[in-house]
Amino acid sequence: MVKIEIIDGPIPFFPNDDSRQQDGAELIFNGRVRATEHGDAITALEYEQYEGMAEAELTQLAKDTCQKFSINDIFCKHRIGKVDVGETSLHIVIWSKHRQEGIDAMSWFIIELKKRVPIWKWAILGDGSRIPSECSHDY
Amino acid sequence: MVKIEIIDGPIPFFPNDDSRQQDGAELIFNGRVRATEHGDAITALEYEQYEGMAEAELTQLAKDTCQKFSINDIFCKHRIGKVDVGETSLHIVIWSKHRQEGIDAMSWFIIELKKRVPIWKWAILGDGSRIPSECSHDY
Amino acid sequence: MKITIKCFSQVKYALGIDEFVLELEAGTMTSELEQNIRSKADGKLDGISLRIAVNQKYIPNDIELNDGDEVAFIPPVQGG
Amino acid sequence: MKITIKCFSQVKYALGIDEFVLELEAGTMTSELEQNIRSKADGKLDGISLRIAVNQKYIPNDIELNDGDEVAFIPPVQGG
Repeated sequence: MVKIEIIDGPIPFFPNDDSRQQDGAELIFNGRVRATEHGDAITALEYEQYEGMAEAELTQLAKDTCQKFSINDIFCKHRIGKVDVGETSLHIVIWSKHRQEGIDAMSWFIIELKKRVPIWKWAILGDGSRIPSECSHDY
Repeated sequence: MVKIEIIDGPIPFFPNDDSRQQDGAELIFNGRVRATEHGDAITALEYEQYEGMAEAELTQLAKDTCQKFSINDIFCKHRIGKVDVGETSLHIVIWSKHRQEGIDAMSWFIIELKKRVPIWKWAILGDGSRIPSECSHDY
Repeated sequence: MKITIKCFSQVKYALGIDEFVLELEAGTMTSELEQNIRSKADGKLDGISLRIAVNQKYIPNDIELNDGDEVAFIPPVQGG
Repeated sequence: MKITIKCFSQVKYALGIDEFVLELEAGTMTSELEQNIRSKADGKLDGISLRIAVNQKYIPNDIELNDGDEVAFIPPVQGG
């Protein structure tokens, strides 16, 4: 099963669930905002999405991941809007019978997310200015 | 930094921490008890440890993992005693700057744990009997 | 025909706008629209690869646009 | 000399005991003690590989035991 959410505000993590019978491995990835982005100090990132398409692509990607790997479920929340340093922008949980499938699926899911899901980062600098991430300052 | 705990009873997960500045990737693994063990239905597993040595080996392994991989911190809790189906027996959190190092470290840590940390499983069957896991019934 | 252009990230930064509507001749191709957009950006999109989404789906090849289409020129994505 | 034997998992199951103390001759080697333990198990440990820990550390080679040592014959571990 696949569950996808795009959230404007802090991510409530998926709650603990002790009722699963066949999932020996639960793997969780939290992507967090670091205080430096390509060497520049930042105070926050602001995530922008292509509304509609971002969620559709993320849902399709989760389904593709379930097809490609022997996993049971994948849940994912991606935050948009301003995310302060230290906070979670991406929360993924994968359940599988054995851990190796879950690890491989997680790795692939994130690589693909970074290729195809239309979400972008703006860096918010110390002086409050806002630039597309990975652009140089003098752009 | 390394934090290791062996716990007789439900595992309290490490709490969320939004104060980290340089950890872009937080990877969490929860090993859970499945309802079948080598094809046999079970109601629970009972984990047995070599008291003292299990914690010492786990601590050394965590330190080895920090040496071998570019990660910042590794925290691990291993439960002993009776663990019902669905519950978490192993809880690991690894923080790293980038996700790939965290994924590689997690994978290696679990492989090594399963080689050297003196902890064993007893299967508790439907009739209440208790056998070392991976022993056949007629043993 | 009317085509809605959605702008994100570096495209938005270069053009200074979120979204706008262009009146185009019937039969206009996505590649022609891309040239149009790149020229509006006045060099600020040079060296930036853009994938094209029509009606919220990536298109693998150059296609003909239809009246009412929503088009986005997608700079390298950065989710995660 | 007195040696404490700790038993876990299949060793505990085979011998039916958690821990016991043996009185051994000075100079006894770990390999000799392993033979002693395996024979006590009456075939139940046949085919089960055992690593040896002395005073809670794995030993890579056969060593001479000392009075007061704690020895465990460690069947394949199963943490996780």
